[in-house]
Amino acid sequence: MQIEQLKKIIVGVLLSASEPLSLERLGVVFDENDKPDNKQLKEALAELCTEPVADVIVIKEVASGFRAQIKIDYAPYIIKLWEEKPARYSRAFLETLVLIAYRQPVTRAEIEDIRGVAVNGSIIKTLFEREWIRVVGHKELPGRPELLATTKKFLDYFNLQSLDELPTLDEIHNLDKAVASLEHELELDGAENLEVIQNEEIILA
Amino acid sequence: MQIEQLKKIIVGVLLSASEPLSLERLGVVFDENDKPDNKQLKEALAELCTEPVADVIVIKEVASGFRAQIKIDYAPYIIKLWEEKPARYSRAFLETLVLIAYRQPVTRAEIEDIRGVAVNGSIIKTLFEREWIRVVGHKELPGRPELLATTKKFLDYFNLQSLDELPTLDEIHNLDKAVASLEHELELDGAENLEVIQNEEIILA
Amino acid sequence: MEESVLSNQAAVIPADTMLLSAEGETYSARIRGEPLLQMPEDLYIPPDALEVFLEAFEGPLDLLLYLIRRQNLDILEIPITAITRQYIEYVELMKAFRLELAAEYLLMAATLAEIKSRLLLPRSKDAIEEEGNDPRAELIRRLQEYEQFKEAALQLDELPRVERDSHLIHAEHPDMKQVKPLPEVDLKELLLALKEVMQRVELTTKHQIVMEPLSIRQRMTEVLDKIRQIEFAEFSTLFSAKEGKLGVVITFIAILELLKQALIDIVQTEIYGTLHIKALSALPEE
Repeated sequence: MQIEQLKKIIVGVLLSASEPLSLERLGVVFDENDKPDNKQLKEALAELCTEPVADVIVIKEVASGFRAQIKIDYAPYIIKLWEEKPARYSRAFLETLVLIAYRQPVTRAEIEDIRGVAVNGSIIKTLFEREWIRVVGHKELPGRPELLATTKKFLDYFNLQSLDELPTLDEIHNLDKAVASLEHELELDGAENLEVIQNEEIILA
Repeated sequence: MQIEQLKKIIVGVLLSASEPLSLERLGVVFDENDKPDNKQLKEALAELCTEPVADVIVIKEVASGFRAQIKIDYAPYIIKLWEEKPARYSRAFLETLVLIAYRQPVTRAEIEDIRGVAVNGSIIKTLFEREWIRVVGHKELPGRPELLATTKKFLDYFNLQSLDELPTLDEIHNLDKAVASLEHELELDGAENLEVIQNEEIILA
Repeated sequence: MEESVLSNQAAVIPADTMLLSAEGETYSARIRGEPLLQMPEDLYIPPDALEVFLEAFEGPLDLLLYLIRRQNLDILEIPITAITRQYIEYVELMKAFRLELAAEYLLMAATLAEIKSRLLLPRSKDAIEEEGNDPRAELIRRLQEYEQFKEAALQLDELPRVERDSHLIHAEHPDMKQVKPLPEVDLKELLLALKEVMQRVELTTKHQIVMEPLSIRQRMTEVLDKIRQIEFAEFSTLFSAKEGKLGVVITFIAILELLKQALIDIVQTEIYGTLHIKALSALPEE
């Protein structure tokens, strides 16, 4: 067998395999009467390891054998493909966050009073993980509940210099017109929202 | 971006993907400032689909998008790598599948009518498990039987882009004509009938 | 019913299947009688093999097609008599071996018998018109339809397919770090959420929730922050002259609000002495 043909077969076989193949396993694919000897096989593999195939595929020898992988140059593109679309936060999440922003320093119980439902622990956890809230003290009440407040990171994320820049509640009340147009915008992907929210509630439950 | 570079990126990305990628998903991998337009992307893909890459990798368009597969020439080698031979499908399986493909949306009863035998439940189950078929509705009949149709995954598996690419059914002979000639025959063959009667009496007696 | 003797099996089952013994050997099977209680002894092929052969058919239509094709007959010219005879012989074999599939085959046998009987009746032209099609027409239609799909199934099997012909690629990715992006929030969404809470609150409670201007809320947090760092803060250090009068007022209101909420205490050790602000709560350690 010509070495060029041999190289093509090796590339095809390596690309199809989901794990590295040893020299022995590579040898298996050939017919008895067409089998390259070990020397030929090694020679073909050595050549393949030196130069990328089609400038895209790199043949590499690793501990358990040979494998085909994609040239590192294409990693930035591949990463984008794998990036998961960011999930969206649930309504409960947003309400909790906005209440902490407007009522800080605030305890969980106070948030619960306003929202009328228990605050989900995992929401608070996520808010801490994003470093959007922090504990600024404890209230002198039984159980000494934590007082929650927003952080600089929270302001940064929303491009705010200070909390003052958030609309006042009156403004929000009178925001109807502005909100109506916002709502319209949001409604466009309302169905999507609903799905995401349901998902999250399962996850966050 | 040069088309040659674009082609290499596409190959790299397709090699990394475990499922066919649509034009839209392929578009995602590029930076905003470096994004080829749809026309360029299509052009590059068209070129890639025409000629194997490095004589080993074939870029193919199937129902759910583009994917990279190994040129069929190397299948005999690859198969040897595996302990198990690729699955063979029974005639019952293929006939059931083909009826769903050509007659969709179709009920199980309709499949049974044509094949003359009950549909094997485990065949339907396997088809669902492989995600080759799905329920697209219910027929307004007692019991509201499920209407079955094939999926994109089915087309992908058989290297098809759409149902149109399935082999055409051999034409049914013009039945009206056939029946007319039979009737004509009947009018003529009173005598023959008699013979037949005698024959039959021997057999069924 | 009387028994029928099926002889010359070789003529019934094609020679290439080699299922039954050579000529001369016969066996009996009951037609329309009780099922055979004993396997015929003169078969030299094990019953399993016969079973496999019969199960190779995908159904009564398939068997009928096989019989027609074996004799190179056009479907349109099925000699109903001959075909029916052969068909029934097969069905008898199935019955003899008690194959599960016999029911559907029996139905076909009955259909064939019915067609035959209708063909036997002398019919006037009027009768033909009245009854409509030749009784064979429906059978032919079904056979042709089935054959179409049988062919299509074979063709489908020939299509290059994944796992057998088209091998998908499992190339290793280059090493890369994967970043999972965090969900994004738009300020609009946040405000809408607040509006909704407020509307809900208005619906469910009578008292209005009054929210202080945000600058005071922010200052409250800042004051808490300061005393958390130094535990005791001198009252005056909480004010910054740079902020002007308004800043001082805001800080002062914030301190009063904190006091009201019992979050801080103001301590004065001597009359006219320095005021100290003390957190009433043990502050979190970080």
